[in-house]
Amino acid sequence: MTNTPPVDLAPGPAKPAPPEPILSVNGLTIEFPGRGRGAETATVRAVDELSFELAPGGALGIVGESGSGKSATALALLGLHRGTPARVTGEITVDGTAIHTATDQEIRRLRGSRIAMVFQDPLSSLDPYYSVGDQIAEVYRAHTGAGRRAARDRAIEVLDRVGIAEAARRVDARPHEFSGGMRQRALIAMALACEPRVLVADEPTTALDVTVQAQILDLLSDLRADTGMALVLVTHDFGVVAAVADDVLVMKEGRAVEHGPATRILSRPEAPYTKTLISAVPRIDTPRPARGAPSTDVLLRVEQLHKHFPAPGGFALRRLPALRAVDGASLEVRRGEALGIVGESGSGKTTLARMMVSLLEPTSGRIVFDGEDLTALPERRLRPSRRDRQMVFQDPVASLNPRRTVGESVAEPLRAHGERDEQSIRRTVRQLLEKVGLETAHYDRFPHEFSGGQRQRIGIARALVLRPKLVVCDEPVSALDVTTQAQVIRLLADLREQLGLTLVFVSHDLAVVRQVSDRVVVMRHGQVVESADAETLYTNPRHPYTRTLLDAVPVPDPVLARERRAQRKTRALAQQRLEPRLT
Amino acid sequence: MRSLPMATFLLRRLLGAIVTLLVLSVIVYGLFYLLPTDPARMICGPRCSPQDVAAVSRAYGLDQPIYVQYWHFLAAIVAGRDYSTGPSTVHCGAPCFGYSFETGQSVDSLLLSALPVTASLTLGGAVLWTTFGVGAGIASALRRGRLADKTLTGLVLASTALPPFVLALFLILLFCAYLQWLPFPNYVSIGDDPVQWAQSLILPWATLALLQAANYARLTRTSVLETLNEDHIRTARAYGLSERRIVARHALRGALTPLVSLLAVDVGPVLGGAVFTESVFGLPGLGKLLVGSVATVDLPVVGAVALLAGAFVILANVAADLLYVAIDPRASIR
Amino acid sequence: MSTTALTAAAEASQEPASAAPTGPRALWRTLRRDRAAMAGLVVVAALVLLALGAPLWTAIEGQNPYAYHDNLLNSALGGAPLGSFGGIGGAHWLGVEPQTGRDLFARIAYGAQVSLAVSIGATLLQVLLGVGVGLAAGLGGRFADALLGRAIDLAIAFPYLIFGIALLAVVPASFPRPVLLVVVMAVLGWGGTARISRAQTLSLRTRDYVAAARLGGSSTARIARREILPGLAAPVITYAALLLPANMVLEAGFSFLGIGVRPPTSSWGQILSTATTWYYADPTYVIVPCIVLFASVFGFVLLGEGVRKALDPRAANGSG
Amino acid sequence: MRTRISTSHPRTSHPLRVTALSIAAVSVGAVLAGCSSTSSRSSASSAFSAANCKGGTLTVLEQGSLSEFDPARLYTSGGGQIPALFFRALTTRDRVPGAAGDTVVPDLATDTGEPSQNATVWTYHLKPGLKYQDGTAITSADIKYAVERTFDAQLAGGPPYLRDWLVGGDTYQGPYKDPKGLSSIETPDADTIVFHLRKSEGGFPYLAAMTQFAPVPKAKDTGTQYADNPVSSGPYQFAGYTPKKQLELVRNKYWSASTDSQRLACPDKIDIQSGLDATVINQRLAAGVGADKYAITTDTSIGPTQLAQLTGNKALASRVITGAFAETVYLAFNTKKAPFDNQLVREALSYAVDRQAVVNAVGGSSLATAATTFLPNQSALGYHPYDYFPAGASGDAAKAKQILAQAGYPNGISVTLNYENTDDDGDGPAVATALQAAYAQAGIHVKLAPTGTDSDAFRAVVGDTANEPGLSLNTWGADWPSGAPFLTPIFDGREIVQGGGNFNLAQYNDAAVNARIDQINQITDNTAAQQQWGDLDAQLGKLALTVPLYFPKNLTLFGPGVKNVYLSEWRGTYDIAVVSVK
Repeated sequence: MTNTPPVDLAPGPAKPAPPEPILSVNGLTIEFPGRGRGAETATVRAVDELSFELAPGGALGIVGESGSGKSATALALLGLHRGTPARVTGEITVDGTAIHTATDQEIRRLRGSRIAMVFQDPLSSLDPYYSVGDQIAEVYRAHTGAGRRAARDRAIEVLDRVGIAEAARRVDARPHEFSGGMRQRALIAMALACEPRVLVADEPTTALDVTVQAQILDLLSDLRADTGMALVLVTHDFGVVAAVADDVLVMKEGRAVEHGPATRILSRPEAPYTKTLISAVPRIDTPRPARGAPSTDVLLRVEQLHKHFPAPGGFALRRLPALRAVDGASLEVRRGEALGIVGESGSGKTTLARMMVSLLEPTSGRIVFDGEDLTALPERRLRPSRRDRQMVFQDPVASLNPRRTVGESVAEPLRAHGERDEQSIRRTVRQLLEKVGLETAHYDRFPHEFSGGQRQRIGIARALVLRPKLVVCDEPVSALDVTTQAQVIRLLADLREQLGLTLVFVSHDLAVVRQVSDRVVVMRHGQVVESADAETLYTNPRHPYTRTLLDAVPVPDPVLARERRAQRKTRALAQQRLEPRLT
Repeated sequence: MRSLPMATFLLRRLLGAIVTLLVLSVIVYGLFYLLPTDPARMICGPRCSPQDVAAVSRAYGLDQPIYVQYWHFLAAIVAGRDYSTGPSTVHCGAPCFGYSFETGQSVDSLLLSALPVTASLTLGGAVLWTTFGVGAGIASALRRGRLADKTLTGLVLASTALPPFVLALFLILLFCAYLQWLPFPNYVSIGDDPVQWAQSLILPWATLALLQAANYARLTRTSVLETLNEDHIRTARAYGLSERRIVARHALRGALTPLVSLLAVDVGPVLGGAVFTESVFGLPGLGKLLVGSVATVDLPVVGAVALLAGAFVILANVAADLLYVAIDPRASIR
Repeated sequence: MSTTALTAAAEASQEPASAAPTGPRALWRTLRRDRAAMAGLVVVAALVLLALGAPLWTAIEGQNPYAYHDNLLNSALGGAPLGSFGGIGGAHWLGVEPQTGRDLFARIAYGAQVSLAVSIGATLLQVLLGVGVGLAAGLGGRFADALLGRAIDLAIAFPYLIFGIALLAVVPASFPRPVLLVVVMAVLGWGGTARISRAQTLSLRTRDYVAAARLGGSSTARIARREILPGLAAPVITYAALLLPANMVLEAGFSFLGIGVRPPTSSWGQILSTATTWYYADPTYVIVPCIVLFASVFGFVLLGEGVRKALDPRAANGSG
Repeated sequence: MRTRISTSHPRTSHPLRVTALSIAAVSVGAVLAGCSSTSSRSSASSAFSAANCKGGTLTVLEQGSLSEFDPARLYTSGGGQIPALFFRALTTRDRVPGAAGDTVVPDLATDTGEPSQNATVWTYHLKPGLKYQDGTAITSADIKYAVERTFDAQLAGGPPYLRDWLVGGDTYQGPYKDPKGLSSIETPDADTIVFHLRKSEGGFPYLAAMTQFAPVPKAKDTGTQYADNPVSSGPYQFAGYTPKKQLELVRNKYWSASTDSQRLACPDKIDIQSGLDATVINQRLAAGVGADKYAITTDTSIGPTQLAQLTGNKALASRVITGAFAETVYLAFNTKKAPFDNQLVREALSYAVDRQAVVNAVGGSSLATAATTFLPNQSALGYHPYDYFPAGASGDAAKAKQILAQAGYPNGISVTLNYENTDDDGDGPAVATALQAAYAQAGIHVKLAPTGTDSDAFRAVVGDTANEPGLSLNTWGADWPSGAPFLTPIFDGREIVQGGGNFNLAQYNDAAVNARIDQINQITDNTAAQQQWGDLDAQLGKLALTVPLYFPKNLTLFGPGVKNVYLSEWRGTYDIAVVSVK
């Protein structure tokens, strides 16, 4: 760390009298000392010689995949690496204060008042023990020395500003009493309390449903326009960047790959990495190349399916209303097709998927698979049909037993079905590993030695080892980076082609679903809202909910994004706020 | 996570507790029935003829089948029971645990006289062990990796390796015999003389504290470190709150919450009688009552203390759950 | 003590699924770097050597644990050993017991056999019972879980001393005492392991890899064996490592109350219960067994703590 | 920690282990330097004046003692220590130093009883002016009622003599079920009471000292609850009582020293704390700090571990009273069970016994005396020394082997020893283990069988004639200082009780011996009677029906502020009724 403050804060190409930047980063390098033993102790350079500037009122989107160093950068802007083992070098100046040389006292005064930050997970980012209002007031008082009353009034004021209805009443609610979107609004309100000049938002919408995401992004844009604060938005999602940012900085492995206006980068990326990245983004407005004529032969039919989770309790005198996770859903899966099931969180799509493979027993309704009515079959009778219906799970971490080699995990279904020939098992598994893009030598490795995408490939291999007729994929790519996502989607498509699989693809991501599916079913509150072939559904949705969903999807196109935002605003005015309050 | 209404939860836990206590009482009764010792002979004394023993057996209803005796025992708890004192009859109001075979005292009064002692021991001990344990844990966490932390960790582990009876005896020997800083422990009730009460309990408290504080220190340390790693602490830092405020207001609150539940869970068994501590210090509490009555096959007392001790453990667990729900806004009752 | 272990094990069960598998070799590698755990291991190893080689050591010393030596005692002084430091000398390495004149080293060495055998046996049985019940409760249906869950609650709520004293009194004298102690302690102490196993099973059974195994056609028994059991290892081993010293203390406690192993068999608890009153007349007789018991338990605690840290990913994250 | 002082409460301790009488002042010299009872007595009594001793609070530190205060259920010798403070019986022990302390003197009665019809009828007259704590007069009817209520099954626990001796005692069910009363007790007037016995009992005056003869006013009798707050006839009354924990006694203003020559009643208040650990009691007495300066104990002896503290501390050693009460710890043979039906086997065990190891196991020579006779070494019991099977200090293994071979066991023998599984009473695992080690050298392999965790559980097994084990470790004490209660239950064939509660463990029944016992019981000259008992013991000893092991001794500490402390021969320790704190 250098002791001399930077003399020239604006290197780079000469521009016509740029305003004094509110934020400037010069040669930022962040290293984490390696933890662990012997050879593994090498330091990890998370950010490498990063430099950028942000004009007052500007909006910069920092985009990158996981491990690109984008979050470490965001934290460094507030000096949050202080007191941790991380080594930070380079210069950061925020509103005239040099973060790298300031005393702890100065930094503390800066944080929250001139530069504020909003985090990814709004629930864990708020102290569960204190009311939202208290937490906002606390920050306000810490920086202004205001009295209790004044601070509380300020809290109500900012909560109202971020669109919390009845802010005066809600001010005393604790974070868990808020829905996800409201929590993020509250966090933004906290950021607003002292009217900062810069707001850093680290993946502020990643944990939110698509409709809520749209609202939060709109809010950020509005606030920026109203207060003139600058915005640093860290995200993995080009759609989000397009919605909010003026400038884009693309990061890879700690370095800036490309930096420029959003409109230019999103439409005409120059760096090869940016190109790959953007091309990997599934576009909701891009139709999937048409395939052969759809089959009409029904492989799986679901009729009036219900799944109610009982309110827990043995001796309860009065039964609580059950949670109706799936509430009368009917659909059919045709042989050889790829059916997409879309819905927001809580729509019942995962429950439905699990019932399709008999991991859950329906409360009522019928499931007919390949002509056989599976309803209420005992486990023993069910087992033969199980091998025909397999599943790929969402979380590539949780779906593999960490204590068994991946080969064993893939081989387990064979063994469970009585295969005893060790040679043949190994051969089958190895072939399969190769088929999903892994190496045969991976057989004896443990899951933690693999990346997320690789683990998902292992999961797919395991689902295929019994040569099933139907594979239900439950959010198979939502935990993956965008490039990996594209690879896995391609793999699924290829395998389907090769093996003649029938695929059910469950996802919250309408764009992904469009890339994969022949037909799409939209779910909401446990019911099927709309069901149509993909083309029709995306171009001409009939149900208003489908339309809302489609409108909310961020598109990596700033112009389109602006249009959409205007549309949403009008509709919102008409509809009032439609954010559902989760319990 | 959906939550149950409090009343339903309580009712359910209560029913569960009653079932558990019933099973527990059946086991205690059954076991003592299997004992080779005949309570009637113990009541009658060593020089009794078989006829005398039979008469005593009849007088105390010990000649009835075990299930009848058990039923009377249960019924008395719920509805009270009439007892013949010889010249007249007394009613023992519910919850009536009967009369001690050994002293002829009403078991209820024995429990009532033992309970304050055990309660004094437990509550004082709990205050002490919590204070020390939590204090040490916090200090250790905030000075992580330094000498103070390592010393504390070592001491904490060492104290878990001490059997309570050895620890208690050493404390007596050290403070009463060698140093003579304290008089030999002799329990005085708080109503009689609060100063002597406290004085008589210092060493028992210290014993419990030394045995338990270790656990709390370790958990506090872990919990504080963990909470300091939580996102909302990062938020507090990102909003410029002072480090002291962050630790005092945000980290400790979250870190200490689970300990409240743990405290409730730990207090339960001690309330049921810290057998070794009470024995060594001669505290006339439930634990001592229990050991004494087991030795003399004083079934009414054994049954009552066992039930009470079991009830404390169960209630403590319920209390722990309730506290957890009350304190942690994120929790819901399952 | 039991809550210590319970909570410690609960910590260990919070293992992120991505953690590296913790085989015995990995565990050993981690332990070897833990100086405290290694110190504990040395103590434990010494203890095991002392116990296993008791006949050999006492033969070298030329003593046995049962022979009385009236001539080494001062009868007028209550039977205190003649000579300083409790009669320590070449013939009696640690002196002799007051009132009997039996060789203290031999008593301690043979006592180690009882202490170790009982505490290890009890721990193994507790773990076996606990894991069995916990698995059954966690994987069985609602009814089985409710029933077994209640049984676990009962086991934990049971005032163990009543039960222990009564049970030890009921069983006929001909039943081998150490075996009885093991059984009684196991019957009293399986609740903790069961609770941990059940909780861990309930948590593991919701993991996707268990669902995948079910889809792959594995039966419940196979799932229990292949998918759940390995996942129970870390918390259960952690718990057992702390349960063992607790059992050692409990065994001493039972002997202290006079319901442990029977004379003339030697046991540390028995030695301690008489020794504690000899603090003035024969301090050696108090100090030696206290140090031995304390060191042994402390050794196990250190080792257990090391195991816990090695298996607890959060401890590895710098909080240890 | 062993303790070894007689307690005067029932059931929880040995009722039989009660103090007996010895005619010699201190039969065994004090072992410890500066610790003789004579010196302690003189130093303590030097400043004492009976006329000016009133005042202050006496603290009593007890392990047990506070579990029972119903006069019917108490099992005491001579009225006990604490109970004697508020229960006066017809007679009581003489509270004087020396041999006279073993004699019985009148208490409520004017004399120790007038025998008639060959000692089968005993008549007592009450002193005038006797009152309860509420001021009402004590009548002979109250004593009759008190004796009658001991027959109620719910008040069981007292000694068996009333049942065995009184005419109709074997069938009477007590006044609650049978209000007509027991006709063998007559109260011709309010001051006179007459007892009709089934046979001659010269020892009746000793029995009349027990609390069963303390008056109970019928109007105040609350049956099983009477023990919570009994009506006092003695110098103190209850002020606060928590069983097994605490008893506070204050003066009974209606008690008059003019009717009571035995109790000095010096302290104004007596604070009794129970449930204490023996070590703690002794440490507190030794330290004598605060209220403990005026503290005593009635049930705790110095243990072996504390003896070292006395050496070299004369001041402390002067605060110790050394005594013994009539008690024997012995091995009992069941002669109905092989191989103990063979006298040679019994003799072999007598020869092989290592009494030195046994004595050491219970605390060494300061706390126990090796015994070769069954009757304790007190002349009040007609002690007649003998040693028919000399074992020396540590046993004669060679002789034992030889006798065993004669008996047909040339390769040794295996036997099982039953004993009480606690060392509290000095007849538990420590002694059993010591015996086992010594017997092994004589080829006698002893298998240890702990039986019951306390004396009652042990007795339940051993006292059942049908299932009585062959060899058991027992303790026997006298209910009063006489050979009669000491020898009769053990060796009188008519005392063999079937179905539980038997003490004649040899199950020995010899008509000649039985007749001899009856004959001695008719002797009213106590000295002559005791001589006869001693001779009987010496005669029985030849049969090796028991192996006497040791006689316990007491070393009792008292606080530095306590005065008039001297040995009461009857109890083997000092007497609570005469000590002063002023």
